Amino acid sequence: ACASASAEEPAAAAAEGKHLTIAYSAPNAGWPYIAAWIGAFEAAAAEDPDVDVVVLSAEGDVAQQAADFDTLIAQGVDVILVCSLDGDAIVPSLKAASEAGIPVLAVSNEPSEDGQQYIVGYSGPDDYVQGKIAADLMAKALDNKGNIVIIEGTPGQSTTNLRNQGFMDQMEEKGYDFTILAQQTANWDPVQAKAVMEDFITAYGDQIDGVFSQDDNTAAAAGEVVRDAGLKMAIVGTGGSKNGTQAIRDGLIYGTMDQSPTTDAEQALKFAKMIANGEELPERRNIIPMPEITAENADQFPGEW
Amino acid sequence: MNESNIKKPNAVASFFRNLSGQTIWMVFAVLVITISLMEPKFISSSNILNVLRQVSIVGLISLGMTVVLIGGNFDLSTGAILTLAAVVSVNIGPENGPLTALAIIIPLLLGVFVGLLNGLLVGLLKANSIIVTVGTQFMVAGATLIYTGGQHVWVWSPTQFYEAISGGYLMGIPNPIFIFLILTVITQIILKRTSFGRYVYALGNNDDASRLMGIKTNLIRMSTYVFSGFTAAAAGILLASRVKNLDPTIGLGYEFQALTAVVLGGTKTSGGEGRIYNTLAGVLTLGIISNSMTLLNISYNLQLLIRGLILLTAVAIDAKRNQSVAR
Amino acid sequence: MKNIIQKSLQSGFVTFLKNQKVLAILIPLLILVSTQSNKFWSLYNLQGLWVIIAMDGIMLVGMVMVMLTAGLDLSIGAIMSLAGVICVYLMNELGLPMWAGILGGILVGALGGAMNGLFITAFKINPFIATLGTMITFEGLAMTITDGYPVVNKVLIFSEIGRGKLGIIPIPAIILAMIFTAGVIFLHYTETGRSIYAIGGNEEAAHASGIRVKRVKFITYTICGLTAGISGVILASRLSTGSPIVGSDSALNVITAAMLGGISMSGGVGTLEGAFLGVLTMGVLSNSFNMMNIQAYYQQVIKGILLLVVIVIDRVSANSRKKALERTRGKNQA
Amino acid sequence: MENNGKPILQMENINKYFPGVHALRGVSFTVLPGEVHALVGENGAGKSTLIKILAGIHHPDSGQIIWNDQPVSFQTPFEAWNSGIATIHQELMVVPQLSVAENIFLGRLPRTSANLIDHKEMYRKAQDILDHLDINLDAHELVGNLPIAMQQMVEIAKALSFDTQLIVMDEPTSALSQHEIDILFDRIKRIREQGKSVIFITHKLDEVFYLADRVTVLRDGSSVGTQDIHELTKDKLVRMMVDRDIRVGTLHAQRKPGKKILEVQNITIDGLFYDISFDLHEGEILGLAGLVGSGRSDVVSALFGIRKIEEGQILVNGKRARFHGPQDAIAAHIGFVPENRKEEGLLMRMSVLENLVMPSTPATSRKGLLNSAVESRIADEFIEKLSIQTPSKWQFIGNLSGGNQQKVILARWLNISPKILIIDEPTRGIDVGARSEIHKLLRSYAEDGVGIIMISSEMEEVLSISDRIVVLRDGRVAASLNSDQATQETIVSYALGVTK
Ligand SMILES: Nc1ncnc2c1ncn2[C@@H]1O[C@H](COP(=O)(O)OP(=O)(O)OP(=O)(O)O)[C@@H](O)[C@H]1O
Ligand SMILES: Nc1ncnc2c1ncn2[C@@H]1O[C@H](COP(=O)(O)OP(=O)(O)OP(=O)(O)O)[C@@H](O)[C@H]1O
Ligand SMILES: [Mg+2]
Ligand SMILES: [Mg+2]
Repeated sequence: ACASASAEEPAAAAAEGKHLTIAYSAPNAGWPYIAAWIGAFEAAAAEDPDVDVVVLSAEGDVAQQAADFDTLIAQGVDVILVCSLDGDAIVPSLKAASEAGIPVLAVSNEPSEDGQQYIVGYSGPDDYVQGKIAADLMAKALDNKGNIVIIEGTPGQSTTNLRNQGFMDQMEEKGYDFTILAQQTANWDPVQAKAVMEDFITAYGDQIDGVFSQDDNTAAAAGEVVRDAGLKMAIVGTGGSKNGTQAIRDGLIYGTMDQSPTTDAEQALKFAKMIANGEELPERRNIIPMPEITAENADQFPGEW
Repeated sequence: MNESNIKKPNAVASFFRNLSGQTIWMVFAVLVITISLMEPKFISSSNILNVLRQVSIVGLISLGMTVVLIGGNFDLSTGAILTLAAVVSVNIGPENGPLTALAIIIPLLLGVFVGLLNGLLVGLLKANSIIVTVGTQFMVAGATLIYTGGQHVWVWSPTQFYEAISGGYLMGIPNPIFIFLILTVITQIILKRTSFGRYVYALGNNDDASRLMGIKTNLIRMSTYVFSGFTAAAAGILLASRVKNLDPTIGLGYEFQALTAVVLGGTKTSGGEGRIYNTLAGVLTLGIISNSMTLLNISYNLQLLIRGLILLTAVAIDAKRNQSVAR
Repeated sequence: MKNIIQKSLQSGFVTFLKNQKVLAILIPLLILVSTQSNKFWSLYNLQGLWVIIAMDGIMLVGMVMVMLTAGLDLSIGAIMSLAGVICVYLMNELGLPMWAGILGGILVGALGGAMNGLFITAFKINPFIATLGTMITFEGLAMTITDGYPVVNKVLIFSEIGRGKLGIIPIPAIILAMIFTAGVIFLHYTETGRSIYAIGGNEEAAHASGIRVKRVKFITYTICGLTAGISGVILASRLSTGSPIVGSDSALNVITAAMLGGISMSGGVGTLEGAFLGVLTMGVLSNSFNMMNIQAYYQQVIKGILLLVVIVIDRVSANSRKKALERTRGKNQA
Repeated sequence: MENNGKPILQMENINKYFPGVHALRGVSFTVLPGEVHALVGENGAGKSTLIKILAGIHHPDSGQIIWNDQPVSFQTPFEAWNSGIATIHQELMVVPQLSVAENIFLGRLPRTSANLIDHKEMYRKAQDILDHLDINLDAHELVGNLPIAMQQMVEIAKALSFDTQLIVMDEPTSALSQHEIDILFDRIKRIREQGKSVIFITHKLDEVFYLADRVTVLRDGSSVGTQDIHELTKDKLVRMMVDRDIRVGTLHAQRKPGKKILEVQNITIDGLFYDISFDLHEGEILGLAGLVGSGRSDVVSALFGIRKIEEGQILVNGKRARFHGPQDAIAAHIGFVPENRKEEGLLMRMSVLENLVMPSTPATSRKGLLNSAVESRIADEFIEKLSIQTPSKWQFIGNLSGGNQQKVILARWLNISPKILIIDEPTRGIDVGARSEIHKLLRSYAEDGVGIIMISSEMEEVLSISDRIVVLRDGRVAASLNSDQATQETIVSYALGVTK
């Protein structure tokens, strides 16, 4: 009885155009991108007196994110924005929300196919596309062929899996002649990235032409190792963070692609309000623009996180 | 094997005999030989230096962890201390001389302070050290996040000195290795050659008996935590200097790596027993495992399996060899 | 059977509550959250809360037994993910019936636990390091089986285990109640259960008194793995996914909860009932933080402080109890 | 004694090696039905090792055990108990966290028909056993809350509650007071009457002559021989044990006690002891007598700064002493040998040397650095002087026999050049040879001017070496006697509070 009562509330609230409570289920508020995202989100929401926001962080724990969802459903918020830790594991939670009548907009990280039926749509960057863009950048830098090593994020995470897949698929589709010499994890940790890069250099030396590092921090870290070893490699990162764009300007890495948490968060908030007011989203998948960044245009991208 | 771990006088000769009696050094030697056969690049001098540099951060934490463990306690807050120290160090912005000094001194003081807090709580309350240090870990990690707002911190143009902490060389050897090895030797001297070190062992053996012999057990216990806080903070500075751009959760989990190395080195979790040189071997063993896996490009999944099995084998051998010793 | 439990609960209930220092957090917390959030007591929230508590609570049963022998199991998180992966894998990739998948997952958990027990008893490896080793190994196994990708469940009814309800009670909570009851009976009313306390209290004495220490320890680790397996299957059902990377914090969470609830790391001290209050408190804590919309960073700091507060309360009262116990002489003359 | 000739137990040619120690060298011995068989020998002779083999804790490296005509080899204590051999070990083997009843029935708790433990039955039966033994204890009490003596009685109750043919007791009386010892001996005699056998290990020769039918003597891991008690005298037995002459007798002061070094004035800790006063002079041995639990240990713990006194004062050398902890007492040259060696004395996994020099570390070290040359010399000197038997000064102290451990602890305090030495139960569990050495040692240090306070539960010990005796009862001074006034009867009557 309780569940249905709370489910009816938001509809009523929306109809009167009154106060909205928009919730964000974050994977881990300690991750810089997410932290920046939350900052931008809260700032944007603060400008609108009719919007309250609730932010819950799952602290990197899949089970906690499911619990967070239950909490949000119990609170009877109007819209849930979710950046899922795991695109598969989130599906039951999406289902529960949809059964409770709370609309969910996936942001920053997309749920798997099974989950699509329970969400209103998606807004944010696209990890898979980022992998593709990275392959394109690499191809540009290496003239379509060369030996490559990959420094992955945490194994098993969908971000890692998608960026890998995007890179490989693009390589195939565009017929880039890359040879993957080795692929190892750095768990998103620049310290580990340095160790991995050092070991790659020990193992392959100047055979390596390019490095695909799955985020900017590890890319920059790898860049420093390459520089210190007196070698030259084309390093491609992901994310367009302050550190990444600076590394491009410093000549440490070749390129990355922008992923702005502000754009991401503001678009998410805008869509959330639209959803609450019963409006249609422009597209089902609303990918934010992710322009390539290289030395040529790095000055236009100071980085936000 | 059943003699005490005190260093006997006239040690140089017995040093190597001593080492050969330590399981972890044997495991280490076997691994080194096996890996060298599989991948000759492994024993190149540059790779050796790489490994040493890579382990120096975890190695530093392990030193403090060993001392705390010998005293009969745990310190699970070191990962959080390391993170706090690294973040604060970078955030101070060591871009000129005085700032560089601050970026080194303040994090160390913070580490010492958290260590003091740990020591006070564990000692005065006689509370279980695991739960206490998990408590301080939460507090320190949370405080670090609040301090940074969850954002990256970085320093674009640190002074040469700051860069050199982890990037420089002394006589062709990277500085972090020097820092780590010197602190290892100092820790060894503290543990084996000073009365403080002896009291730490006594404490871990039998708290009550130690007190009855006039040892100020609370003070000693607190000092072990201060030392651990110090080494964790030192590791944080090393890390900060190595990447200069960090996210505020970067070091969480390092405490488990260090703990693994320490226990792999034969230090008893029940206290009273342990040797710093074996911790060194534990640190190196973990270091060469991940180094060689990368060199051989073994997939991460398989790495985990192999690492787990090596760990289990090593401790199983150690346990078997120790079995004749009375409880 | 019911009778026994009822009586033992009644007789010691008041003393039991008096001994639970963690209530000093739980009760104020409940009052606070009741005044701050009208949703906390909503059925929906309570249901969600109990599901979370159930998964840690089930593992707690095994962990408490291990901890009572002065042991420790760091591998339960890895066992959880391995069991979940295997369970979903059996059903979806091999097309086995649901019961086989569930049984498979639980068995894998028990097997993992047995492996821990073997290393700890036969090879005499310190439990801390042994389970650290198996933890890494199990993680590697789960990753190898799935190649790092989650295995998705397609068997619809399977989700009911984790998400279904019997009346208004979530099924995981019912499973918890059954396992918890079994655990309490086991610890109080069986020879092996009492032996667990004896071993933790004085292993040498237990051995010399003819208790088969190795056997009992082996059993506790196997049970611990089993409970982790059950939790893993429930989580897999709840997420409809066998993910190789869940549960990384489980061991520390459950151990912390057990200690909050009065289980001593050095063995022999504490009860399952008390430990359960620890899990309850941890669950209510994060739930009510969320209900009160406290920022994640501050949540961590508050959690840390509260942990320390419990320790302080516990020590202060333990000290006064010890003094009272000690100073009995001369009182009858005076 | 009816000797039907057919032994129930034969241990033949047992050999046992520990690292660096050949603990048993081909020991053989037999136990007949219905006999009390005493096993005696110096510390480290191998008595405990032998019975641990019988109990399934250790495994012999060679040799055979024949139990009831069957060759057996107990792999675990479980098998030994199940075969009908109950053992009380030298170290307390109780589980402090469990109740008295659970300790008594550990490993064989009474069950209901549903195969669950029957708690009610267990407590009822346990209470029965305790009452029957005249042990004034509540079966529900946690063993950890009991004084050591009571814990030992729980162990005895446990062994006696078994329906076994053989009960093995390794120094069961070392922690007991006379009342409990009487109960125990009465039991043992009854067991013998039932045709069951007892192996009894003790260092107190009176007990041997009071109880035993036959005696087997071990020396250095070998069996010296087995004799009928009637064929033995004390002197003869001692000579078998130590192979040298030992003077057992009183050791009183040769010189007049010097000036007062310690004045205890009306000290009180509420609930522990009240209004305690006495003096200690240079060169004097002051015996503190009393029943177990009379508060002797608590009084000396206050003298050593472990507990804070609430009223009264302590003067050392005429000056008021305020000890905030043992370190202050040690700084005032007071040494303290605690009664529970294992819990409060030993650093088990540290070497003999480290255990020995620990409290003098501040004195021998310079600027915090250890001086290993000096320490080595000290260790060698004391190992020699107190004839501590150890393979080397680097041996873990945990591997030494109890007597040798006690000597190391004594040496630890002798090395701080004490002015006052407090010894709580100096010879608990220590053999005649070592005991007389320790007594001589105490006396010779007293002759050098050290004031010694000694607590002992053995009347003989108190009487034989004390110059003065303070008797405590229920935390109060009941009497202060000169050694020439004191007899066993006077002390006991003061301790019990029976007026004559
Ligand atoms: N677990 C052990 N490891 C190594 N040596 C041991 C062990 N147990 C006993 N020993 C050694 O074996 C010898 C015999 O010891 P045991 O304890 O049997 O003597 P004991 O006759 O019982 O002496 P006490 O009267 O002091 O109890 C001693 O030298 C002792 O140091
Ligand atoms: N009759 C009693 N009632 C309550 N507590 C007791 C009693 N006897 C002993 N205790 C407890 O046991 C401890 C041992 O007492 P204490 O050691 O002071 O006595 P003691 O005369 O030295 O006896 P022992 O010979 O056992 O050393 C005390 O601290 C006290 O708490
Ligand atoms: Mg003995
Ligand atoms: Mg006493």
